[in-house]
Amino acid sequence: MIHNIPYLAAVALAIIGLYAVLFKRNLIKIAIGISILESGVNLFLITLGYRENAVAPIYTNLPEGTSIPEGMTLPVPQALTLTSIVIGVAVLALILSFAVKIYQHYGTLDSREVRGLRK
Amino acid sequence: MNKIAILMVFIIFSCVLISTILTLRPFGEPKSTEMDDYIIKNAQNETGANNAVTSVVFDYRGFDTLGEATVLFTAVAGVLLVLRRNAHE
Amino acid sequence: MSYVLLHAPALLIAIPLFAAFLTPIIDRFSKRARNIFVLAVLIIEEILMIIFAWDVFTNGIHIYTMGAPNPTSTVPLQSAVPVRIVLEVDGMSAFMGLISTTVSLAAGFYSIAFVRKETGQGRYYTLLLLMLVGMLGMEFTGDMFNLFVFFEILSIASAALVAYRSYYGDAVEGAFKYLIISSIAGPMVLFAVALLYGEYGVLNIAALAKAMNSTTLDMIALVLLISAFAMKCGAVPMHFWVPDSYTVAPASITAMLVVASQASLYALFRICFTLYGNTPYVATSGAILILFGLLSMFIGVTMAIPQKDIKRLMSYHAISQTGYMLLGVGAGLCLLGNPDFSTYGMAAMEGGIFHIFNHALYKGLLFLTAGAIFYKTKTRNLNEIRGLAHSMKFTTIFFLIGAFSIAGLPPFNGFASKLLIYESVYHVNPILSIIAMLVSILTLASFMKVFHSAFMGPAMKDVEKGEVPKSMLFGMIVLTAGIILFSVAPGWVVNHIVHPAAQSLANQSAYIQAVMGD
Amino acid sequence: MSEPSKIVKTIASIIFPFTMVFGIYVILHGHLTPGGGFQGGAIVASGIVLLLVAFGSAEIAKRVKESHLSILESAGALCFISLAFLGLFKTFFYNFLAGSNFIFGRIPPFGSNPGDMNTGGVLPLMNMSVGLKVIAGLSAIVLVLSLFARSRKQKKR
Repeated sequence: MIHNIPYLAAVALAIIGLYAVLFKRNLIKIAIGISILESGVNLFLITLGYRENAVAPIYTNLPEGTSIPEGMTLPVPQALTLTSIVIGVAVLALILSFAVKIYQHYGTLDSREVRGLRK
Repeated sequence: MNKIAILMVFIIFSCVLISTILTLRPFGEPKSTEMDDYIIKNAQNETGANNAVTSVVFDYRGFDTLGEATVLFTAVAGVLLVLRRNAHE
Repeated sequence: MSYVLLHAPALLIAIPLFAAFLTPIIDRFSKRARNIFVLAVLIIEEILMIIFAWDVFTNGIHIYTMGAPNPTSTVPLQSAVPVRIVLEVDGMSAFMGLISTTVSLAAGFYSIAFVRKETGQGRYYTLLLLMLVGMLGMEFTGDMFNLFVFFEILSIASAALVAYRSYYGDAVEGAFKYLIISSIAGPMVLFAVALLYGEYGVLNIAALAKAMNSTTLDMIALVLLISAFAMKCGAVPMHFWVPDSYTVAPASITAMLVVASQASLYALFRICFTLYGNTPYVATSGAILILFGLLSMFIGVTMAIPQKDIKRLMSYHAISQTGYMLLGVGAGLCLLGNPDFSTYGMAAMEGGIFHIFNHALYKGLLFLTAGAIFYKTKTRNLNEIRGLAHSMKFTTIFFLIGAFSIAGLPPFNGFASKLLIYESVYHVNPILSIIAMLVSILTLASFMKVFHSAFMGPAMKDVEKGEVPKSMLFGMIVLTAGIILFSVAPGWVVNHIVHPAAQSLANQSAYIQAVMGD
Repeated sequence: MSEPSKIVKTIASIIFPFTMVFGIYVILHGHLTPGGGFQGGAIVASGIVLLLVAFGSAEIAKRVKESHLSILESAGALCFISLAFLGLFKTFFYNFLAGSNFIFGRIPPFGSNPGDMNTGGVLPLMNMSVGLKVIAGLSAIVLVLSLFARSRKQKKR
């Protein structure tokens, strides 16, 4: 069980994020929830790429005696995580700009009071 | 009623996510690493870069990075569109 | 020509992307040049797509490996699995690409007049092109993570465009809902991709499908993928965002959103048929799709009947029509590998897949006519609109064609695809077929109500006479021409376009073989 | 909101050049050391955000227009996709500079080496264009959001 703690952390983050998205009423808190959900998934992705006692897959000044490729962590999950982090930033920026605009129109960030669609 | 449905969805998804970590392989011991090993071994002579991660980002999976740059471009265009100043009001 | 065809999968995605990056710069110099540029790009896309799709339908799967010395060398010499991103265009992908480019072309023409008075048009056209990029990327890619990236491009571009008229509060609200749904679906897809990567160490769909050995983790990934994509295509338990965001978007964007939902539908089918094609979950996921389909059909149409807002009504019908596609293709999925498949399973899939194209055409057309009504009357409330047939003759005709087609009246293309679904689904369970017919009748009733209240009666007083501008009419003509073409020769279309698509979706081994060899 | 104090402004203007240099270093050495276009671009953009916080968005908006940033971003994206198009004589995204002995065209010796700037083929060029794009894009987002919040506050008054 102890060896699965990094996965546990990632999944816990994802569940916390999901909770915030589903149950919080404040639009900014929903945005925070989505950000946490994404961090959880990103953490999960990067933990999949770790090899025990391995170094980063970079040849510049590589420590002597590193076995190639067993002594290096997997490069692909790191690239994927970079991509998904940037996507997360983009989504977050757009959500926040929507929230700002909604606040301008309705004067509130409470999703129960934002009901222009259900007149 | 609605709240109970949301709670059910939340509980189901939490259970699904937790059940993954119980069945997943141990941390730090990847199962099949053929693609990554190929990249580590060949990144230097195929792309000429010392950093295998950069060679994945811009060469082996360069199309993903183009997509990622596009996502950022889209978000900037979206933010500037939504918050444009002289949208007639 | 063969050079272009060889590189067509990459070019079809890269050309609109390049154009999207260039549009803000052209916009600074001349608005007119920008419009011409965008339309030219959309027309080039359409022509290239038709040529390319024809090649795919006749010659089979196209493979394109990004960045390899040779487009067809998917697997490097010292490796047993694909390392680079592979675009894989089979009949189904080409079919969906044809839909996306056609509707984008119509929406592009329509937009010229429709958004003429708004600000921020440069970014509007940029995002329109980016939506096309996202759809084509989702449809052509053969890589799970790449699918996720294009899925996010599509979601972000659509959400920003739904909020285009940001001076209305409800537009931003609908866009917010849409974006929240996509940003829950996105991490779910990513989590599933991560699970698959952790299990098999590859991201290519064909390589994953070959290595798939049906563990618990695969099942969890399947559950996450199905729920995420069903959420994004507007199937019923997760449909609540559809009416909200379809209603508030500009009409041309709503037509695009219909196709965007269908891109998610394509991803759903691709995952069920190709990625999980030889696992024991096939029949179960087929049953789930049928269930989603039935619920969507029935709840969509019952919610549509009491609506007063014309676009809201049409969006509920969009949910209901999505149900037909899920029903048809789900029935095919249920029977996959069965001896019955070749008799009526294939017919069910052809019906479902044909319905995708028909739905894109007539629902797009209906949303564009709703936009034309809004353009003239400045309202979407059916109680206030009346007597438009007096001044808007062409729009009336287009609306009638769309309404007859969606209701499945005999000469129109909607009938052809619905008949295929009725006949074949009847063999699975007669009740399915009866419900499908009932929904069709309710749809007809609902649209007759709309026609009667919006186009009949005395003319409205405070509405200027005359038809909508030419570019809007031309956008509608593009879609009407498609409907008429499909209505005149449904047999030819089914044999030459729909059948190759259904065949390639059902044929998992050919998809795997194209990438992995032997 | 009151004006930030002189200490904040002074420290920000001292730190800003260092942030820029560090960010540009991360961008340029993306193919040799950890980092790359996105990471370096984010560092430089955070430097710009620091200025925005210290001097206020109105002061910055006088010097940098969001439309200029938008053009800069388009230019970065166009450079990136053009580099991908240039490989089209073989395939889209083909690394045509690697091993050509032209600029950035050298191949490093296999295994551990001290690192050579002149390697990596199109990778350093792509890093630079993506870096440009990310700097412009992130700054534009923050600038527009802060300007919008500011204009709202003035309207209320």
